[in-house]
Amino acid sequence: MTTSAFPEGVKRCSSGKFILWLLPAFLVLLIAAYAMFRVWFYGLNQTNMNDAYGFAIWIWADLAVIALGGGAFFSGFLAYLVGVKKVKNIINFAVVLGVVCYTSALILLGLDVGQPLRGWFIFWHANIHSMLTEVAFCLTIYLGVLIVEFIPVILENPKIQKIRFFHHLSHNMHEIMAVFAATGVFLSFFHQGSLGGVPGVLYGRPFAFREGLFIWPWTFFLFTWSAAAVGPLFTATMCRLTEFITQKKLVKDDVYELLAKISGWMLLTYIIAKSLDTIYWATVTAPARGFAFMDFYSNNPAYYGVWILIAEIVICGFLPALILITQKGRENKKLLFGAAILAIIGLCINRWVMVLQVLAAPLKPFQEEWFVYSPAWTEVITTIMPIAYGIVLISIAYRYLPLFPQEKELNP
Amino acid sequence: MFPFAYEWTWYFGQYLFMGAAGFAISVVGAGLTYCIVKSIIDIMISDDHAEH
Amino acid sequence: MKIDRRCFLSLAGGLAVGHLLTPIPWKITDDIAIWTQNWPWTPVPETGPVTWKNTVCTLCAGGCGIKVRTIRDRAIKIEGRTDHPVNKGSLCPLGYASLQYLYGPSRVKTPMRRTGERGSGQFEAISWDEAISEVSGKLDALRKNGRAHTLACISGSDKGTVPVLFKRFLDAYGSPNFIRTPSGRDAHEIAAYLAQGHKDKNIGFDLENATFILSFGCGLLDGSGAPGYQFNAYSRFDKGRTLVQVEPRLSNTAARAKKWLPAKPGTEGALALGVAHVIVKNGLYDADFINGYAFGFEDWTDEGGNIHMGFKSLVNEYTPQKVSAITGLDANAIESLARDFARAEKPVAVCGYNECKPSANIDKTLAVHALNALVGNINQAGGMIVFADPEYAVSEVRKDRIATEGTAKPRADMAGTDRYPQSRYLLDLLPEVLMGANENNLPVQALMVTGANPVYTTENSETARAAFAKIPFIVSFSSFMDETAKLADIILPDHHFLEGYRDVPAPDGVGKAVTSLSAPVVKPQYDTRNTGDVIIDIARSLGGTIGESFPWKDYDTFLKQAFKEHYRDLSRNGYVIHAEKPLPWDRAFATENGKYAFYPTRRHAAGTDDKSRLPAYRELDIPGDKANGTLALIPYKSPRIAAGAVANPPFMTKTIDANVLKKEMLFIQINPETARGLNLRQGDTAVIRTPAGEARVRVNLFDGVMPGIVAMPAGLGHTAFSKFIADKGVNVNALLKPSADPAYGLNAAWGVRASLQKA
Amino acid sequence: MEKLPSHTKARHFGMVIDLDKCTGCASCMVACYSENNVSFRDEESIKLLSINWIQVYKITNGKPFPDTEVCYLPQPCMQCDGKDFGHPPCVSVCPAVATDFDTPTGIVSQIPVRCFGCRYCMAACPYHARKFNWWDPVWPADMERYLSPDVSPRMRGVIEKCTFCYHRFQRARQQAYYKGDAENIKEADYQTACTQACPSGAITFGDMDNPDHAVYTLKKSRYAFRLLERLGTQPSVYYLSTRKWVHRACDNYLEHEEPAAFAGKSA
Repeated sequence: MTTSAFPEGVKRCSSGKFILWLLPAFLVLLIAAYAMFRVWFYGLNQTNMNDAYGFAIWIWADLAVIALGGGAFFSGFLAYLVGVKKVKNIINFAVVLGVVCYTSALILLGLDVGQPLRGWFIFWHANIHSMLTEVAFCLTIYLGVLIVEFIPVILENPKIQKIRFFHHLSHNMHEIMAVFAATGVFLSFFHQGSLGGVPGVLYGRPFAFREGLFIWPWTFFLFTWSAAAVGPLFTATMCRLTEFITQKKLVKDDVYELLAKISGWMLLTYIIAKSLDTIYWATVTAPARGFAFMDFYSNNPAYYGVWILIAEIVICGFLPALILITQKGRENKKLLFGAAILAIIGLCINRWVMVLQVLAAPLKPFQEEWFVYSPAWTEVITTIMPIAYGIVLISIAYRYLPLFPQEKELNP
Repeated sequence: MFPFAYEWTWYFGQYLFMGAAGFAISVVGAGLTYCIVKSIIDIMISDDHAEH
Repeated sequence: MKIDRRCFLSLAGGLAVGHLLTPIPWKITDDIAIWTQNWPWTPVPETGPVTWKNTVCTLCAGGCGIKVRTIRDRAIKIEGRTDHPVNKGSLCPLGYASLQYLYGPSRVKTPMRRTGERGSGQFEAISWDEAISEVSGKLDALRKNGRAHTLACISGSDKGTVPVLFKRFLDAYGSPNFIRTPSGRDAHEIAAYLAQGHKDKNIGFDLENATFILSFGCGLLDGSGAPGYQFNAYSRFDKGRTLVQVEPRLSNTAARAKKWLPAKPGTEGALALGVAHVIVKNGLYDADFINGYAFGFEDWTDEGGNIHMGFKSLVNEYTPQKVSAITGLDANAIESLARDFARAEKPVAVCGYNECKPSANIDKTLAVHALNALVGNINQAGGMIVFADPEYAVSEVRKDRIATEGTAKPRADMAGTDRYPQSRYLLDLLPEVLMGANENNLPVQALMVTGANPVYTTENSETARAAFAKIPFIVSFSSFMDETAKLADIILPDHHFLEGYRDVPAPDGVGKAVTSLSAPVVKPQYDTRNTGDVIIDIARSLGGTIGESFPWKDYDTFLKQAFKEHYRDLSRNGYVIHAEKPLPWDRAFATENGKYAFYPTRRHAAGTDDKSRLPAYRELDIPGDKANGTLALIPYKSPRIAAGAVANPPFMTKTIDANVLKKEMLFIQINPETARGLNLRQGDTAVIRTPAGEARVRVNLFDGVMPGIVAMPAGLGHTAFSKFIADKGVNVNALLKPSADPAYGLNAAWGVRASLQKA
Repeated sequence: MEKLPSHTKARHFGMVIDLDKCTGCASCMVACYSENNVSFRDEESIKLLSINWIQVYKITNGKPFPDTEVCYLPQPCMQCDGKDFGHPPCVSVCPAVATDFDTPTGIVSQIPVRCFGCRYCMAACPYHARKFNWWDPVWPADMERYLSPDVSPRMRGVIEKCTFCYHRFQRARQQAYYKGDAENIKEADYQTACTQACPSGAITFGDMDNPDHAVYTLKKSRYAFRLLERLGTQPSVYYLSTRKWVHRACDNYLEHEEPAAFAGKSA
């Protein structure tokens, strides 16, 4: 009997249908590849970035996908270190999602630097004082860890399992997964944090600058905390989306509810901390530099003014947090995932504000105008690319790997 | 990254940072090596079983 | 062992992993990084021994001494020469950027002959022999046809040996039509003639020693005139020295002035008279000068017994109140200005030379000269200085019959004719004359252009372009592909000033009798020749008396001979001061009675009464009718935009603010109040219309512009040179229109009526 | 950052720019382009893509005609000392040590060949003093011939900025060494290109710790201030102006606050 390439006991669609499904994603990847070629070959003049917007949509996307990919480390932390068994039902998916997010982030970073061919100077000539160095080291090593976490999942493909070495290897790796997960948590803590440190240490930019603890500004901790809070929600939402697309139940509801409960409390504590941080910044940090709170929210050409802050903290912060910490909110799946989506949007707004609005705000009083930027097509398509790439990788992983231990049971 | 790069300074932060990075790499590397070696041993043990 | 798929994959995997253990990938990574640090298309400048060479910048008439850092025949950097008497180290951005012209894309690299349509910019390279024989062939034919007088030469200056060679050439050839491009010098020359009896002398202002500079619209710090000299004088401004700027727009000069007096444009003369009124009324004038060395201050009686009005009586009516009503300035401000001016140790009033648009208003210029006379600050340190250029040791030109007849003919631009007897050059009138004539009796059949770019700089430039295009044969001596060269039939490219010798006469407005020498710093980069040599060659190949008039081996020989004993100092120091002290008052004036004429008896006036001779204030109407043009367009000079014959080099264009030029659109400046009335907002696109033309512009709101005024930067809107300046913005000259002074023919308009409409 | 080697004399170079003297002529900008091989393109009007090591801004007092006043503000890299003398905003963020604070001179260096173009320093600098090479530099016609061998042309994809003409300091030090007294660098021996170029003498440059240098006294003027001083960047560039509105325009103040030079006075 020939072994099926599919995981044992599950049904998968026909190859034709599968390829058809992947086609649009491949198309996006193709255009993105062309955009990448243009950027690498002709240089960053192919983007709409400028000397005011040295960081633009790519860096925002980087920060956002890394934060959302934080689901992997936090689920790993819960599953392997805290020992929350239920989380193991979604951990494989979280790892795949993490791989997608982190590789995308690295590709975007590779696009974003002016001299990618000597990008490795960040390691070789590392300046350990730079938050970006910390990001680069932790990010790269953590991606390694993620791949190490992903390997045993790959090895569980029935065809690969037939090879005895891989069979043993996957078993052995599962055995010591906690060690990898712990390292991952350690690395993630630092790179999620140092991504927050990236804007937070900019004491020339009063909109971003925050006081902090030792060398770490408060944004360091806020970023880690928010990634840990929203990451699992993103994992859950993506999982739900996979269920919707495959028209199958893949994970039991109690897993979602558990994740939602943990995330809800994390989110609530985060948003309280964020509010306190904002109040302190608005009343102490910024005024000490001659800025009134509303200076940062007036005359903005994007017209959103202070609403962006309200959206981030109230609508996409407190509101989903309050929904998620109540049992009724979690039991109603529409409310649960509605809240999750709000929280994800809130996180993206936060990263947006901490990257783009920081650069948009005028600094010199004689330069009253905000800096305006709209991304070029090359930037937009490469920013969309991770989605297409995610669709491809997750689809393949789902098709060939036993991502969901409960799938067989839920779909007899 | 290494003391022979000229921007290196003999400074506590360098040890801390590079030490932490090295530690993380070592842990992951050691873990991987352990898994691979153990898998090879496992194969050899199960082969022994098969022979007897 | 059978090589199956599994074995193959293992092998490949093993190789991939094993490869990482070798130095190969790491070496490649490193090499790629090193490659990015040494990209072959990123230049690596060659090093070598450094030398500094002194010379003089001639990109404008400012005559700044410069030193050039050179490495192996490469000019690397230009800096101001601190030991040069004109600029003492100060240098404008154009000077700093002039290396970009030496090596830049707008250089004409060989002699060229037009091949395409006129103005199409299509040329073929030809040899120097071919070019010279073609030019002399054409000129010879013209002369033989009895039309020698229809050769004209337009030159940026009539001073210095090269313009002198051109004048000499026209003399020997038989044409009166040597034409200097219009400048502030025109009005000063006439005022100096009328008040002091001088012809062809320089009027300068000793800004370095003046303690109170009252500037009637001079762009002293706007990069016009002699920028290095002016900037340097300003740099020595310590406490107790004052600059007052009269101008309708808050220019760079006005911004740095102690006081900015935004008088209505065209009323500066009235202000000068108002100041004179206060000075006279309060007896603050220099009685010594007035009583001993002046004429026509008091009322006077002529030989026929007729009583004439004196300057004192004239200014009597210009009370501060009246002047306030004319100029829009506060009466008290005028009163205190006059007192401060008269009481200052070394007050000097300046006008004309470096205004962006030198309106040749004779009344204003006479009034300003009179102010200096009133305070006795003529030919004094810190005052208005009159001095002559050194005389060149040149033999008489030899003229044959054609030459004698031709030079006696009336000039094509009507200067010196009965209509405008006291004017010397009237280029502004030429386009209309040319447009009015038919092809056959066009008064200019051949045109030589040197050191000028009249197709761009002449007001109403589109008409000028069409008029010049009618001339059958145009020869340009430009080093650069400027608008005029682009229109020419033959281009005989001159060296860049860093490649050849050239004397640099005292810049207009500088209160020093200094001549400098521009000397080669690098070898000629291209197949260009010194224009002096070329004109000698053309004369030689024409032969006859023309050839005989040019007996020198080459230009350098001529230069040496012309300067006689001065040449040694000139070549050793790079400059020579040929008159240390200006003439004292008893010898200073060449009028009939040897006195300074407050009443210019010689004035060729439209009327016969006293007031038409005296510098009374006359309201001047500018071109255009008030009904359609409710606004007035004035050009303004920015120190970051070269507005003369030479366009901006790339470096200067790089310094232009984004609210002056953005992409291809130029911004006009208007007052926010004016904008409200026109429903215009910052950055809006609008169409400006004047009697000369219309253009699309963008709007920059600036409180420093007088309401009702539209200020447009001069020097943009080029159509030639290179892509670094061409097709950027609008040429303000295309919108301006000259308006001739009835007695002198000079362009007296300070602006043009304009309308502005949202696009 | 590090301790000074014992044989090196500590200097602290700085600049004082008299805003009441600057005419906005841009000679400093052009001299700087020329001195430092700054590249240019045919389109330079988008200022956020234009490389300028020193940029002259035009600011107005906002009053209507005829009370309007204009001030020109030349702004090079501020060569910030930063926090604790040695941590300018840009230096501590550079991941690859492509920019550093030079303790013996107080100058913030920039090594384009080390820089890999992450632009973090650009985001960190509140003065927009750091410029990115969005394009490969191209010198048209024969313009490569005027390039100075003292300053390497930069390649695409890296940051560049004002270095206070550090190569001139090196040259001055070398000459002093040849003369036998390596530490004896006089004020006139080391001047930046923009200082020399300023035709109206608005810029003064020198060692701010040396009482013989003009900047030593000038920066102590009551009317001296620094751009965005309240951010704590500790710039080495001082400005002078007797006009209160200029002070107000160069830093951020809450409504009730007054610039230091005018505090407690109604000027």
